[in-house]
Amino acid sequence: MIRVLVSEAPVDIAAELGALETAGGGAVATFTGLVRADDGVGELLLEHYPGATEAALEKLAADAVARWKLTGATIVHRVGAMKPGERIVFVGASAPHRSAAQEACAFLIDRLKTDAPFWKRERRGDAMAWVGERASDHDAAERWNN
Amino acid sequence: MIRVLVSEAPVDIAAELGALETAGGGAVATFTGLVRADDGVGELLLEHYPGATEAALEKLAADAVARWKLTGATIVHRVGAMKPGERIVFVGASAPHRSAAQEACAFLIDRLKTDAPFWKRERRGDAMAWVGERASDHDAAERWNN
Amino acid sequence: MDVLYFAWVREGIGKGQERVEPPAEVVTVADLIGWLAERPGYDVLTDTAKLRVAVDQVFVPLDTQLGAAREVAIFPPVTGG
Amino acid sequence: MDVLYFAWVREGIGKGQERVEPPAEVVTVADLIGWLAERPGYDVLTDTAKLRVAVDQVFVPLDTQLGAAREVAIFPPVTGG
Repeated sequence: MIRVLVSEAPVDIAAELGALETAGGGAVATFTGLVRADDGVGELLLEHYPGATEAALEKLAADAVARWKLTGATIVHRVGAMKPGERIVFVGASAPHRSAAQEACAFLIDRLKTDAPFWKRERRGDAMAWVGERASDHDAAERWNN
Repeated sequence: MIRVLVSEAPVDIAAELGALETAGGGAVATFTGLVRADDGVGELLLEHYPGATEAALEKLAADAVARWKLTGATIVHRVGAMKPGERIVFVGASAPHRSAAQEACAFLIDRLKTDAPFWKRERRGDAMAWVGERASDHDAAERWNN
Repeated sequence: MDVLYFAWVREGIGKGQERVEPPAEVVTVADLIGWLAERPGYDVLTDTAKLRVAVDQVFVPLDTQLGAAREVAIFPPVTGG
Repeated sequence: MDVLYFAWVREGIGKGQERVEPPAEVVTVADLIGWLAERPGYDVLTDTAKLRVAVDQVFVPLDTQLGAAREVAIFPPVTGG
């Protein structure tokens, strides 16, 4: 099972987990990224490149399924305006054994951060600022280049 | 937040995830282990050592919180009789950054498998058999000994 | 050829998309950016070290040849997840 | 001292718990297991390589001294998760 969704709607995490659990295999690993509530951000706005985003995420999920022989891979990314505490991204992988599910899950989120065309903007009070890229994200993504 | 639960009741994964998401930090990693539906097991029975089990899991969660500076750690383990597809175990970690949450989550499940007094028995048709230990589980747990 | 702009590139130029007909000497993506940057109001394209591109929805280096590209997107480094 | 049995150790002995008063020469956990294994119906304790123990709910090696232990649990390798 490969599931990719880019949407303005909140992530339905129970439904996404349920789909991974019934995809087969006894191990499900997930990662959820939330708008941090503790650093003064009042609102997060996410812009993306329609069409190209979905294609990039589908390639990413297919790469993970092939590399770790997953039974399921899910990537759900929210776009538009979000409040602190809300989910930005959910990725998950299911497999017969836990190491495959966990490694694939880490791969999905690491690569998503460098390979998919999303841009974050933060509102703090009246000020809006585009978020800059982080070198550590590139390092994390690089480690999957065998 | 540290949450440990050993129970015969099914794991309420939405509630457990919700607690981790509100524990603070923007990153939540989880692992769920399910009774595999594909290897002929009709029922899984889980025995444990009441009192000692909870103490072992609480120590494990506290170790993870201290080592990765987590905002939350959750371990929920089911005991008693389970059917294929049902959740056996759920572990989760929340932290400000994803690598801490993901590493802590892997630590929790790896160590749980060697440090907590649970015993699995499988029913296949009319035959009941205790599950044997796996060397790979010991290797996985060892890697966290610095 | 359609050119798409995202994030602060879009904000700087003041539009998200336009159709352009670059001259024959525009061979690579970098040439295209340089040609666009000469226009009034396109200062945001001057510092190419801060820019990333996709040709027909695939991320590519700036020295990639345009060939028969139909859609070129110009944007800052991505920051999703 | 209370002795607890789990999994196939419990099944083999036919009970989950009993109170015992070992003699003075029983100093370590291994001594205790050897002393118990001499009883009829306790064959499951013969092969100590297959056994694990906890003293007062803490996992310990078999050569651990019993000291003032109040609760000793004997069981197979754990298989949770």
